[in-house]
Amino acid sequence: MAKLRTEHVTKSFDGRKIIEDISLELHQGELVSLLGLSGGGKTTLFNVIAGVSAPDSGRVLLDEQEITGQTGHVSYMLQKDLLLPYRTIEDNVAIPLLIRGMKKQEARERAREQFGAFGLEGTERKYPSQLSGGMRQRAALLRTYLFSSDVALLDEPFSALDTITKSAIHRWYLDMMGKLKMSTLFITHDIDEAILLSDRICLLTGAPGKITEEIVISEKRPRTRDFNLTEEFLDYKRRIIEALGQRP
Amino acid sequence: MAKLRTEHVTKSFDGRKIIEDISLELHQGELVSLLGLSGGGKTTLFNVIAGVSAPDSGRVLLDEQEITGQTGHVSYMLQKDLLLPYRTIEDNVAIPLLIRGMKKQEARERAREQFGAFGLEGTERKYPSQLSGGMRQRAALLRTYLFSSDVALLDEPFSALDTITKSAIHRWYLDMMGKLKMSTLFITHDIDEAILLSDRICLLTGAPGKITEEIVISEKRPRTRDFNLTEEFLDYKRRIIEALGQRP
Amino acid sequence: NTPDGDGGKNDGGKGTAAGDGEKITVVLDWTPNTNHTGMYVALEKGYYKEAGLEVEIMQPPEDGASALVAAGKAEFGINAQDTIAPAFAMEQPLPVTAVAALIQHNTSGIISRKGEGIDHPGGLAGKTYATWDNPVEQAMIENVVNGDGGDYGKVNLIPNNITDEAAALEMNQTDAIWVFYGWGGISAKLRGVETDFFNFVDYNKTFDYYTPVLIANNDFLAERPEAAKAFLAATARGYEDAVKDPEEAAKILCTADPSLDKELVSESQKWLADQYMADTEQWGYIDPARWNGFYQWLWENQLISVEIPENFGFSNDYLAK
Amino acid sequence: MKRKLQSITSKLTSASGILGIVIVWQFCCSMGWIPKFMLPSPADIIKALVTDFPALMQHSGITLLEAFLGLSLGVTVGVAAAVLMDRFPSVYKAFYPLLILTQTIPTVAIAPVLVIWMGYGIAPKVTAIVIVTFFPMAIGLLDGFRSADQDAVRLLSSMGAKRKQIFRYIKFPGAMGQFFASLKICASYSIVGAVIAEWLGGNSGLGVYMTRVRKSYAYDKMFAIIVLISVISLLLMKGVELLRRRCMPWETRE
Amino acid sequence: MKRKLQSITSKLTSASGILGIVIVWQFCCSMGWIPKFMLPSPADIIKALVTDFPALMQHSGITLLEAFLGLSLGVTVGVAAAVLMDRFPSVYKAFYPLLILTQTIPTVAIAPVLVIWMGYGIAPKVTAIVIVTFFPMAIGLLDGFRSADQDAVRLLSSMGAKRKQIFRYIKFPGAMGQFFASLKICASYSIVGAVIAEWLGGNSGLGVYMTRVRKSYAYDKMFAIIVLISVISLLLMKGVELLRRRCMPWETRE
Ligand SMILES: Nc1ncnc2c1ncn2[C@@H]1O[C@H](COP(=O)(O)OP(=O)(O)OP(=O)(O)O)[C@@H](O)[C@H]1O
Ligand SMILES: Nc1ncnc2c1ncn2[C@@H]1O[C@H](COP(=O)(O)OP(=O)(O)OP(=O)(O)O)[C@@H](O)[C@H]1O
Ligand SMILES: O=C([O-])O
Ligand SMILES: [Mg+2]
Ligand SMILES: [Mg+2]
Repeated sequence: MAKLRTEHVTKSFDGRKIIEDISLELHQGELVSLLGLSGGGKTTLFNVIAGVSAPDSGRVLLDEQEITGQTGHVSYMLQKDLLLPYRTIEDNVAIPLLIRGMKKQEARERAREQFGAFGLEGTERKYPSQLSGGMRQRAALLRTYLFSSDVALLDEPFSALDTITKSAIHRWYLDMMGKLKMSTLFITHDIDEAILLSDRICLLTGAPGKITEEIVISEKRPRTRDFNLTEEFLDYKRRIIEALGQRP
Repeated sequence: MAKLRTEHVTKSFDGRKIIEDISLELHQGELVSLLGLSGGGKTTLFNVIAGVSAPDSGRVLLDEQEITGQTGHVSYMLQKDLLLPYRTIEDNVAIPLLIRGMKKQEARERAREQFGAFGLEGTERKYPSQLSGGMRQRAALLRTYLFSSDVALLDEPFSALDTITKSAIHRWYLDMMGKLKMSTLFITHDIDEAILLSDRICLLTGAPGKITEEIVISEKRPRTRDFNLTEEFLDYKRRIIEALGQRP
Repeated sequence: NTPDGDGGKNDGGKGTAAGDGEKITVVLDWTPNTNHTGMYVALEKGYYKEAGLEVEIMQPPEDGASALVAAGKAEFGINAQDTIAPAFAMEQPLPVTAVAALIQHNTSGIISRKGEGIDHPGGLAGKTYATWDNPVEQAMIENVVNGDGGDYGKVNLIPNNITDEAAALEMNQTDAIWVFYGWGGISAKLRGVETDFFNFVDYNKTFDYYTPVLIANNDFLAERPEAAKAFLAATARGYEDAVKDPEEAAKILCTADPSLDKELVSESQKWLADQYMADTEQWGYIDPARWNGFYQWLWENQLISVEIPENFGFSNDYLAK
Repeated sequence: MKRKLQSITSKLTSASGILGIVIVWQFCCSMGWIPKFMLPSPADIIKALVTDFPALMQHSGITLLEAFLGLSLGVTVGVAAAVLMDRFPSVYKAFYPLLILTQTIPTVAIAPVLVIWMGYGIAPKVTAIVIVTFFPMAIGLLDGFRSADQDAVRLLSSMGAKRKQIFRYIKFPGAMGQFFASLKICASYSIVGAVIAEWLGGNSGLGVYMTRVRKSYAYDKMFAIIVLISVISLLLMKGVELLRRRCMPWETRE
Repeated sequence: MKRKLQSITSKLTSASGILGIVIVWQFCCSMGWIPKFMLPSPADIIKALVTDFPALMQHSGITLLEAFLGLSLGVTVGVAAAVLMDRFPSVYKAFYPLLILTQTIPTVAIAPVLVIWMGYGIAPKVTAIVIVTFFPMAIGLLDGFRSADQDAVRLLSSMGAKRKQIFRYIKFPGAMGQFFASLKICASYSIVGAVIAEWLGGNSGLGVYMTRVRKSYAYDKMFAIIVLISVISLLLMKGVELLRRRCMPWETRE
């Protein structure tokens, strides 16, 4: 039984099909990456899954229950950070807790506990305009984490982070996923990152975009830095680059 | 003679020093990358160089003329795309031409000629909200390109691009730099990208941030994909990761 | 504690036990002035209270008191026979009745700069007159001008929004303007502006209509005739006192409204002392012949669209005998 | 077909608020609960509108002219004030208090003074309208200018944009929403302002006519004038809305 | 030291506009170019302010009370209207035209009708102020709500935020700038509105007193009242500004 499933999802803008017939499965505890060219329709698909945009046709199912067009079921970190300029960082990241009805003080405290893990110590009382790009991205990730649904959609969550910060956050994220038995679907342009983190990688290519290939990464986790240098890793990478480079 | 030079630049926010004593040189035709941890002060330094933010102390010189606090001398692509929501993409990217006094029609035409090279065909009349994240980033780059000063500051210009699009743009950019004898200072978190593109890589580390290491990449350009796999490349990479990972 | 125009509110201090007396509200036709003195005297000297009434005097909205009185928001109001005519000349007239004349004769007329030939109506021809754009007003001017051998067609009419007649004349804003002599005329004199003046009544007896008059709400009159009578009786006492002692009356008015020019009030009061009751013994009496005569004239000159029946719109029944 | 039905339903909803009130009002009047001098019935008002039509049209002309002149001038002055105050901090400092001051003075109070200064023609009326309209425009626009995205301003100035260009590319388009919101308010104030100004006196115009019918206790005619004023204002505001749609295409895109 | 000097210079600039006008005005009056009944001199006005102080204070009380009640109610009604119209599209459709309509009706024209309905006392005055203040508030706020960042709305709704929460976390704080801009306008309108409403009659209040002194040719006193009204409005608006700073700390940070 799939945790999350899309069935034949199609979506157009201004009469032009952006994605077509996307059927995808995400199992319990799995981390699946979505790779594809810029402008290929990855964000569009996420919007449909999160329920903030309605598909032209097709369905989205969570635990085999239809949730097409419904919001509030999955954690969603958008490509833009969308921190609210008039709230401090702690109040920004506490929003999902407040939405779930938690008291303001308690929500703030819960949020504050996590600032360390995200390398955001000291920014609790700052406003978003006072943070660096990577710090904002981490704040947005922390906000998504606090929503704590057991399915997460992450749209390029680590793109503004340096290698060091990124691998720290990777470790923390995989750890947390394991503990909380979460499933994650995520978009990245960093192929290394995708191979390092994913159970499976889906390639979204063509116009309109379709899932043209699915690559299972069998190496078990946690994958060390040395995995990067193995022939196996380079094979995956070559295969992906080739597939992405092919115009349909 | 350096094309661009900073001398002992220091900048604080709210009484906290963010960068300290940054002295940096960029020579004619050179591409220099700035690598550092997220929140380390890279964007802050760029703002000082571009003249949109005044340093606490230190100077910025272009062709040995002081330009500290002056704007309009260098092309600057900010980390946020900052496309104006009320202008179509063509009108957004044409802004630097309009600022230089070009007629509206001519500016539009000049801008349109470049849409192909940036993979933005068909988006001329769209509004920014109708573009994908990577497309917006490319539009912002195109806008920076059209400003066509011979010194460019690029703040994470390719972070939202997939590998394929990214290498196409890399090729195009190096080509153009050569033709126009441009010099570029750029910020990235992608170490591979930095090694592939740079003449030199400066590491900005510590708090407050200082230039703690400078690595010259001697391999001549254009560097093929195979360079990625050489022992030399991996050496550079290891060295950088190590330097970044060290807390001062 | 001094009584003043803002009395209602400050009355508490004067010991009018609230709920004691019957509440009566009077809406003026203008800011407090010497036409109203009798009511302020009655208020100050406690005549109303003696009559078991709790009276409050109100300044009116710009367009006057009649609608308010008709709507029952005030028991009494002040208006004039000419301006209220359209309210009577309707299929459903406003439910109000004139119950007392505050001044016996029409003391209004035309004031102008001295020596410009407007000391008689005919002199208006070729001159500028500031009009309220009121058909009755204009018909009266036409009547007296033409009757005096002038040509009304040659009077140059300009809109009137003048509050300071003397200044307007001095500044040549207009050559002539309508005033109540007892206020506007006296004011000009006191300020040393040399003027000519003529009275309408001197050129046409029909124009000796009643202005100003106290009007009352019809339902109030029907339901509480005793209160109406008590009010008019107390008011009459006030006016009688003002006739007898203008100096004291002037002082009472000035205390009621401290913004008034004391000298003007004093002079006006002295002049009006002879006018309040003039040739009648009974304060407030309305002569049916004069009342009907003026309305007849309006009807004949097509100044109203519905004829006002004889003896309609006024009553002497509530006056003290 | 379905779409057409929807659009009709939508229009009915729009009309329902006003229609509901009119029906209740007519009912109360017909039942004799409200005497005519308190509030004439909608039917009476419509009758007055029809019979009085020629007079109303004649008086509308001058009022519309005044409103148009006053609005144009008021908006121009308001925009100019906002632009200058945004451009020169010292102008802002010196004139902002003055701007606020003009608004704290009851227009109707100084209106008679205007007549004394300017006479009975169109000038004092236009001036009064300018006074009531320029303030919402200046304040609204200034607010719009000041809320410009500072990062975008920084970007453009990094390109060497002059103040004028930053104004043109960022501040002005960014404040357009505010501009039209203010223009809507000003349009409605201009008509109301013209009518009130005409109470100062004059020979024609809806305000003059209104005073006249009020003094003759013709309440049905008075309300007919009010209805006419409302209709004119509504049309003007509708016009502003259409203009806004045309000038801000990016707003309707999404 | 240098800072103090700067602050003094800055204050002088602020005052310069008004001061300049006052000086020119006084000069023209002293030279006898402007007769007193056209415009009393600043000195006369100040004298009147001083001598008339007790009366002014007494009349201010009731006017302030009316303004306060009217403003509170008007703002409440305006906010409620904006919130409801933003929340329920059908309410928007049914009431937006009505809202616009109320604004196209000259308040001063229906004010007398208000007195006829509600009698003397504070009710018709408060109602008139409510009518003039709720419109700028409702329109301004609605505009603020509607310009909320749709992407942020989408994000929060992806978290399952209810409309109420989207309102609370995005629309409301996002519209606060607009709210305070409107509140500033409303604050000034409430005082002016109270004075005009008092012309409907009554026996105390600055409007009643103003009518009285105007009709007794006391122009210096009349202008003293106007000055007092301006001062009160300015103080109110200053208060709104302070409140805005307190409520929107992120604005002053950068
Ligand atoms: N306007 C500001 N007010 C206060 N602090 C600021 C402001 N701008 C930046 N900072 C602080 O300065 C530090 C450096 O920020 P900067 O944006 O230069 O980092 P960066 O190196 O560009 O990071 P990233 O790689 O994440 O973009 C951060 O700690 C940030 O919080
Ligand atoms: N609101 C919209 N209106 C019109 N077109 C849109 C809209 N949103 C997205 N598009 C178009 O849909 C296509 C796919 O966009 P999408 O954002 O899904 O791409 P993406 O795969 O996420 O790209 P990136 O990697 O650059 O973020 C693009 O061509 C874009 O122009
Ligand atoms: O009766 C008057 O026309 O003043
Ligand atoms: Mg995307
Ligand atoms: Mg940065």
